[in-house]
Amino acid sequence: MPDGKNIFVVTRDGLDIARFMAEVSDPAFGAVASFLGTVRSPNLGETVLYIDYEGYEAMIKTQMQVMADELRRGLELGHLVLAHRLGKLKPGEASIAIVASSKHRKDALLACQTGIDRAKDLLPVWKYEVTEKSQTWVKGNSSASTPL
Amino acid sequence: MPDGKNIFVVTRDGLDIARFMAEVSDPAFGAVASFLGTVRSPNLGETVLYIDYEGYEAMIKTQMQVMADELRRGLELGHLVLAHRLGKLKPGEASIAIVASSKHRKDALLACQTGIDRAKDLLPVWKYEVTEKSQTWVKGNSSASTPL
Amino acid sequence: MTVQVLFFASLREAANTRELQLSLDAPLNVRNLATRIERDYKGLELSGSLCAINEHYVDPDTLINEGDTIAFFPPVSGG
Amino acid sequence: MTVQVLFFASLREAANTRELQLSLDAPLNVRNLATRIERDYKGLELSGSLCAINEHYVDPDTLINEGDTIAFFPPVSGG
Repeated sequence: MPDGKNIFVVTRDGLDIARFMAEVSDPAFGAVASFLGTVRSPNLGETVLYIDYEGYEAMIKTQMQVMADELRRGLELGHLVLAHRLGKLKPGEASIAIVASSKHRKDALLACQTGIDRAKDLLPVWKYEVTEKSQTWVKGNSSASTPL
Repeated sequence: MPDGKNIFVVTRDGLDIARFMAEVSDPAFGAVASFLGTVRSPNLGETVLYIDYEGYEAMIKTQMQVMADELRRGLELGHLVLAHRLGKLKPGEASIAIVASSKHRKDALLACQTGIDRAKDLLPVWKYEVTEKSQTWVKGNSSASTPL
Repeated sequence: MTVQVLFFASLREAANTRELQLSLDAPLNVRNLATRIERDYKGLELSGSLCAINEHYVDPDTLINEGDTIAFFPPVSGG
Repeated sequence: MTVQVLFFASLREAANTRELQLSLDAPLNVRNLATRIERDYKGLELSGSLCAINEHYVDPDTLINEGDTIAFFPPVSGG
């Protein structure tokens, strides 16, 4: 069985989910699971015009490595893609993608489930949401470290 | 919020996962999850040449409706694609796809997880596996009804 | 009554056909039908098989009705 | 010692800069540094913020070393 590879993507371009699935596909691993987070509108009853994602790019990649190491400790994974898009995204556009392959279906699915929870904890990204009525930094929530 | 739609696919052609993800994507639902099962090789130590999937096509669609109704009873889903390919598939090709959107990430992910388990129980499909050394009907396992 | 019987996978191979039309005397359940088929088609062993009537899974005690489509097949192995 | 300090999101807006170079007297921990920044940059409130040193999350008691890159930011809201 080939060694599993990690692919980390931080980009201002559209996330190409078909390419990510091709990257993790491998006859040695019979299961491929993916999770995509997309900009939702309406949100809390308001029509969203766009969300501007700000990120600390170097640290996003460092924390993606932390996430991948964590996921691989608990799960028997094949290949893994962790991707986050930054910049202005319109409703329906994908901001985050987690794509994993594994020999057994449980592992790839759990990588997506655990992965999205950890991404929301660990990746240094902040949403500035612009709706028809308001523009605000979305209140975050993270248990990554003790706040000041 | 729009009503969720179900799309059931039984085909001898390649499963177009990018199209399925586009079908379930909707600004009203911020999460999209997918599961793909692909032909694995080697399997149990033997190089697989192909798997020929036989199906009872009308019943597959009927049972996909049963699955979709079950999933929607337990989960708050947006759109749902259930797809199974039949015929001869080579290693790495996708035989089954489950793609779901939801407002909250948990629901789409659980639809994939529960969905693949139920698909393996309910969909009337049989694998004839041809390896370098042997050709056999893969032994199935289902709790769909009491056997004779 | 007349019913349609379908076989799949290894049962299709053993029956050497995918489909039969049978005339039966009611009342009859799935188990009775299986016994009759095994008597008429030597080498076709239905023990351990699953059964569906009109595309829904049924247990062996289920009664058969005029016009039903009854499928016998091995435990499924799809996905 | 010299360190680089980064701000993101609402803290970047409040600091009116993304980046500072600071000369500090060691030993100093993250909490001490935050207090000093709040004293020098009126209107920049770091209470409730998270801190990372060299791209790894740290708690407020963590000591700062020469050459560190220290980032302050609000709880993350990505995904």
